[in-house]
Amino acid sequence: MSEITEVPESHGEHIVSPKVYALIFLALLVGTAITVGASYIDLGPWNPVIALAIAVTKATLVVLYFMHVKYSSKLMKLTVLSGVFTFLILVGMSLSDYISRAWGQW
Amino acid sequence: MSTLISLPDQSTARVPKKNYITNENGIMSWLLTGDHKRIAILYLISLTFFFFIGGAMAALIRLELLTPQSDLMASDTYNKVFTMHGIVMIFFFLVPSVPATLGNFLVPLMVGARDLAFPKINLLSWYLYMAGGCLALYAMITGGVDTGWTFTTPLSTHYVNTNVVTTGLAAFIAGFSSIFTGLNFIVTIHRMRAPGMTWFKMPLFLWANYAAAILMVLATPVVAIAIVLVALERTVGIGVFDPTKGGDPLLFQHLFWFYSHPAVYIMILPGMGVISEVISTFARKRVFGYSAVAFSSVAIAIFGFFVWAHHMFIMGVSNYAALVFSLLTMLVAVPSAIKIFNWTFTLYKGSITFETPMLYAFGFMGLFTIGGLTGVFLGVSGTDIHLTETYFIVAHFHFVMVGGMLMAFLSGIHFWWPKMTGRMYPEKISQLAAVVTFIGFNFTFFPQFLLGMLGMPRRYAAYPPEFQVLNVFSTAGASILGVGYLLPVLYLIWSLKYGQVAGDNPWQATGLEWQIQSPPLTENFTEIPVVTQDVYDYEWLERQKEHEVTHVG
Amino acid sequence: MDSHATAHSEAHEHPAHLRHHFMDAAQQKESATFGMWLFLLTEIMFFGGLFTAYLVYRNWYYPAFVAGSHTLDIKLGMFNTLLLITSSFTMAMGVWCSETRRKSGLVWSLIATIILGIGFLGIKTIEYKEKFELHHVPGSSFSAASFVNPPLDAQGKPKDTPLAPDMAIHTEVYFSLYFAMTGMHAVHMILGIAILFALLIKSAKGQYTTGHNTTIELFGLYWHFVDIVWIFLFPLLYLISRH
Amino acid sequence: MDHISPVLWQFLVKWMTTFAIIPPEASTIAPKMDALLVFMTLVSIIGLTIVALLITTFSVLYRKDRNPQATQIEGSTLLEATWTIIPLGLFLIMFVWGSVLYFRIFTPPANAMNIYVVGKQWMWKAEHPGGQHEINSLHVPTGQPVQLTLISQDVFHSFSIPAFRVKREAIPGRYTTVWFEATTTGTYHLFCTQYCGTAHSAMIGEVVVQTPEDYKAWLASSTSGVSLAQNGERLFSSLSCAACHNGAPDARGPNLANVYGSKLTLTTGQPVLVDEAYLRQAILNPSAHITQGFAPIMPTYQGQISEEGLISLVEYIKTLNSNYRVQQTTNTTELLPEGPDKPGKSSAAQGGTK
Ligand code: HEA
Ligand code: HEA
Ligand code: HEC
Ligand code: CUA
Ligand SMILES: [Cu+2]
Repeated sequence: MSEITEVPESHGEHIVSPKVYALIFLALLVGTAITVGASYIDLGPWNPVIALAIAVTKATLVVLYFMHVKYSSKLMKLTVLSGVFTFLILVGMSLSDYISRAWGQW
Repeated sequence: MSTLISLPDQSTARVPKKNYITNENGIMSWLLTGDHKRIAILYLISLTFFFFIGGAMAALIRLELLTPQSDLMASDTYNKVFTMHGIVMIFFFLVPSVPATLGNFLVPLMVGARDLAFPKINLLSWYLYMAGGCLALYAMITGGVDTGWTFTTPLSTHYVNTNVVTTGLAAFIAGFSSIFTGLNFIVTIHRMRAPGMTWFKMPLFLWANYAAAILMVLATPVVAIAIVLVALERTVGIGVFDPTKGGDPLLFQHLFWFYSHPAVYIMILPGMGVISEVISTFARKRVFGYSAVAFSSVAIAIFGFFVWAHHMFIMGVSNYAALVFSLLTMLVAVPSAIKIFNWTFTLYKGSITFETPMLYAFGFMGLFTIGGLTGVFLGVSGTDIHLTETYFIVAHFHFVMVGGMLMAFLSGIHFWWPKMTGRMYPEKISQLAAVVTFIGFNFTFFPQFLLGMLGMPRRYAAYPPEFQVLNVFSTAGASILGVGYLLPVLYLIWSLKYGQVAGDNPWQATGLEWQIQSPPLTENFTEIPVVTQDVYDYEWLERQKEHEVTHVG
Repeated sequence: MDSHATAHSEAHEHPAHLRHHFMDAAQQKESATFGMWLFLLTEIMFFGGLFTAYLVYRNWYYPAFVAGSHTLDIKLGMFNTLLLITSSFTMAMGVWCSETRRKSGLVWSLIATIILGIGFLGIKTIEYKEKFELHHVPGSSFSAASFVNPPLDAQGKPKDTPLAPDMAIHTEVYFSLYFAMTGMHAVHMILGIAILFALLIKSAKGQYTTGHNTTIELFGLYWHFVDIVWIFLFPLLYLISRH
Repeated sequence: MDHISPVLWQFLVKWMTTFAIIPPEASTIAPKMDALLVFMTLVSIIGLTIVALLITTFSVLYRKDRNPQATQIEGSTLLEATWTIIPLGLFLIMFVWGSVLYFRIFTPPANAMNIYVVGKQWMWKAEHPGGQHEINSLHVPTGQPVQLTLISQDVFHSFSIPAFRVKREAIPGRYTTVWFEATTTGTYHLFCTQYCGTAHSAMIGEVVVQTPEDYKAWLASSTSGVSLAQNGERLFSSLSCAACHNGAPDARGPNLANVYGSKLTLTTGQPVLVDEAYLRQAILNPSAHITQGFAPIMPTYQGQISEEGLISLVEYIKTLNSNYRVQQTTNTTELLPEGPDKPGKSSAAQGGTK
């Protein structure tokens, strides 16, 4: 049980070291550079895909390391995933209406 | 007829001196309380207030519809009245009804905790609710709003000049109140269960509230942003929903119903939780198919997210989208059917008594089944074309919301009243009220199905004369219904002072909350219980009683 | 009652920050983190509505979105991204400092975060101001003229491909979304900075470096979330068809 | 029956004599809709009866007086499966049946005659191809599929004819369609069923179903003398559309003859079918779909043509099946005394400089 004198580490909590933070920080900077760079190359329909892929990667890094989800319980991981899932439902199913509105017209 | 109620010897019984009500005195001790039970009471009082505001609006609606002409009020007044009726009833009564009163009161008791995880946020949620409610009333007094509770664009953004922004803000704030309640429930149920209280030992009331809480947390923000965009469109003139600027008014419908369909399950699920507890107690039996009922709550919550466009079948969504959403609507109806049948079979080989909560629960089962099945009429895209935007819808949602949820709410209030106050209400009168409500309800809303079939549109201040007869029935029924709702208020208040002392467990129910004193202590449990018995374990309860008797004797 | 030995006895001394209804500090902390995450889920869905709108209209009015996007200053946007990512890093360092009880480290991290955040808002203000001057703010003063007849560059050539008038008016949809999205994001930043000031004062007094650092951690989650939103907003709003 | 209040009695008599739970069936789709409704009602009544019977039986059999001791039962997988699968099956039948109906109602047949309906706060305006306008009423013949092309000038409205079992929302900025074939002559209700503001409940009218002969007579008697296409032709010249769409091989705009119903290829390589909605879009947002081989020079006419005007233009373009008519229009342009519309011209010039 908790005692005041106890250091919090002993709760089995993981402290992410500054080295990891710095590494992620660097990765984010690189990611930003790549997105900007990629946007200047004409890749046709792949441009937005790449931009989003990089953004998703960056966001995942932030969530996993800066926000400690990698070191958190299953419940926390599930929570994050369920948020992403509902978000995709909202976007995906709304768009399904827009995309299929023109169906049957050719 | 034999009853179940076992009250202590009234000549010696006392309501315990030390309890959460008497713990502290003074108005500030209530307004600044962190105690989930006191917050529940605050909610109960304010909800009742808003219910009667909404009810008064309903009375006006029904009076106006007594005659085909719009003679009691002009159509713009009528529009404001039903808009306010819808907004008050939905956002300020039904959405918070069971979760914020019974849920707040019972979730910690049932999981065996001393309070919800975040008492301050819980109190904040009540303040937000009150702020939203007062703002809505303010908007109503200073000119009202006439968009319908659905805020349909571009009507709400460009074509009315009533208090849309104020009312929207009110709904926005109330939404956050609901989010905080949901958040609190989820954390409490996940993290604060007493030792031994595994998921499958939880009462079904908790499962139902848990499922509803998921919806509150994940769906409410979407309507919040939709309302923000409407407000920006009205005030600043941005063009997201405005067709003249290239926006799509249907997009608002998508965002609005992404919340408001799950919201109907926010409204019904906690009520279903109540029904599970009540039926089990008065049948003295474990709920039939416990895990099926538990999982169907979660299934409703999850599938509830996939069906919102069934409110837009004729609004110009793509036919293919209509196909998919219609199919998914069929799927979401099934878990409700599972629940109904499981409750029915809980009665099988039970030992049934018919106290007031049970009567309301029976009312719920019948009326919700009708309401739910007519929901399927609307979910089938073909028949929806004929029935949509008519009184058939009005009847459908009053059957599920009033016949379903309101009945469940009253059932729950009667069931846990002795726990909340330590006193019993007069049983005979309350049974009468339950019956009156049931009869009045059917008189009010059943004719509306017929009106809808005949094509009478909703939100009409004036209607063709041939619809009058059924409307007169409906209005007559509403006055019976009004009496049915007034009665409980009267005798429940009466019982606070004159009711019989209830004792700890008047219904001999199994939940953790019944094993402590009523009304409970502020800290709920003097010692955090360790749960060893199964849920709805009536045999355990019997042994427990015997044990006590031998112990005392 | 069947309940015997409690998991937690009343006589036990509570740490000052442990609230009465939790059994122990671990439970309290876990609950708080979980609650914060649930709150962030609501935030995801809140922005979800805006992203849906964005995707719909971007598909409908792609040329208008391209033209609108080209009026944004990519350098400012990139710089702002840099500021925000850095602030996320400093915030993470702040959390680390409070975990390892480095008081001055925490204070300086928070100060850095505040400065970076304010810097971000400052640049945002410059960008907004330019939009006002160009009449690109949706509403009654909006004008799509500069998209039909784009300003000329030094050689007398139009800076950007001109849009047909009917497409040009749809840039208003782009700017509506631009302001709604970055505006909502900015509101979150402002709230965050306000909270940061409060945290700064308390941590200067020595709080959060005594082992009870939940508040800092939770705020960190919030701040990182705001950062993530921007990670998406930046490519979506600034980088449409830049080639 | 003297002791019953006379008013109440009157009501009851009135109700019993006119008692109906479904409106008259006056279209070919109505019996189909009703068949499904009856099926669903029957299933629902059976389902409800089963539930109610079970509850009552159990309540009687297992009330405490008769059965003082409950028997604890865990559940039954077999039963759970039964009441999952049977309702699901029934719901799926309803779904399939209903969806067939839905697609039928919202997919007009090719031979349908088209009537335009414009909704605005708070009236319905119907425009027949022959130029007959009516407000808050709609005349249709029996035995002829009628397609309604609906649009709203302001907010959502909903065009509902309960006797036909059809209903469709009129939405701002986009055409929606619905169709029916009336079978029984008579006068039926027409409602606006989407809440649209103050006088929503006054946005009602009647649908008059006539025999084809009567309908012809009505058409003849209420014509304004100018058909929609003729009116469109007038607009086509006054808005100087013919400046570009003159059908000449070197014209700046594409030839509009026979364009309706054809498949065009856009500059993006996408094929599109030209229907009413496409034509309307092409006039208001020309740059949204650029036809292959042409520059995006056509000016927008947004805000310059009313919905009725657009309908006329669309009808006119639909009737164009040879260049002859266009050339005529070009000629009439020169003959017209008042000359082309100012805004149309100036924006045309503006569009032309690029
Ligand atoms: C508590 C609120 C609540 C609940 C629980 C429901 C439940 C359901 N609702 Fe309802 N609904 C509303 C509140 C609610 N609704 C409101 C407020 C509106 C109107 C909003 C507005 O426009 O203002 C509305 C509108 C509405 C529409 C839109 C109509 C339209 O605008 O055109 C639709 C369409 O699909 C629908 C469908 C359903 C379905 C399929 C269910 C299902 O979940 C029901 C499932 C239940 C059952 C099916 C019953 C149990 C089944 C049995 C016992 C089986 C019987 C046995 C056999 C068949 C064998 N509802
Ligand atoms: C929880 C939700 C809820 C509840 C409980 C109710 C309760 C009732 N509702 Fe309501 N209703 C809605 C939610 C609800 N409604 C919604 C969402 C709409 C749609 C709004 C819209 O279209 O935008 C609607 C619309 C609606 C309409 C359709 C209006 C229209 O489309 O034109 C009608 C018509 O009959 C109606 C009637 C009633 C009646 C008779 C009751 C009765 O159950 C009420 C009984 C209660 C009382 C009668 C109160 C008793 C109190 C007294 C007697 C004291 C009175 C005090 C004074 C007069 C000072 N409601
Ligand atoms: C300045 C010349 C110009 C004027 C004036 C003009 N158009 Fe066009 N129109 C075009 C061009 C060029 C196209 C093909 C490119 C496109 O689709 O935008 C076109 C396309 C169309 C189309 C789509 C058919 C197709 O083949 O793509 C329709 C319909 C149309 N115009 C109708 C009209 C009407 C009606 C008017 C007057 C109200 C009008 N136009 C005035 C130049 C013009
Ligand atoms: Cu138009 Cu209602
Ligand atoms: Cu729904």
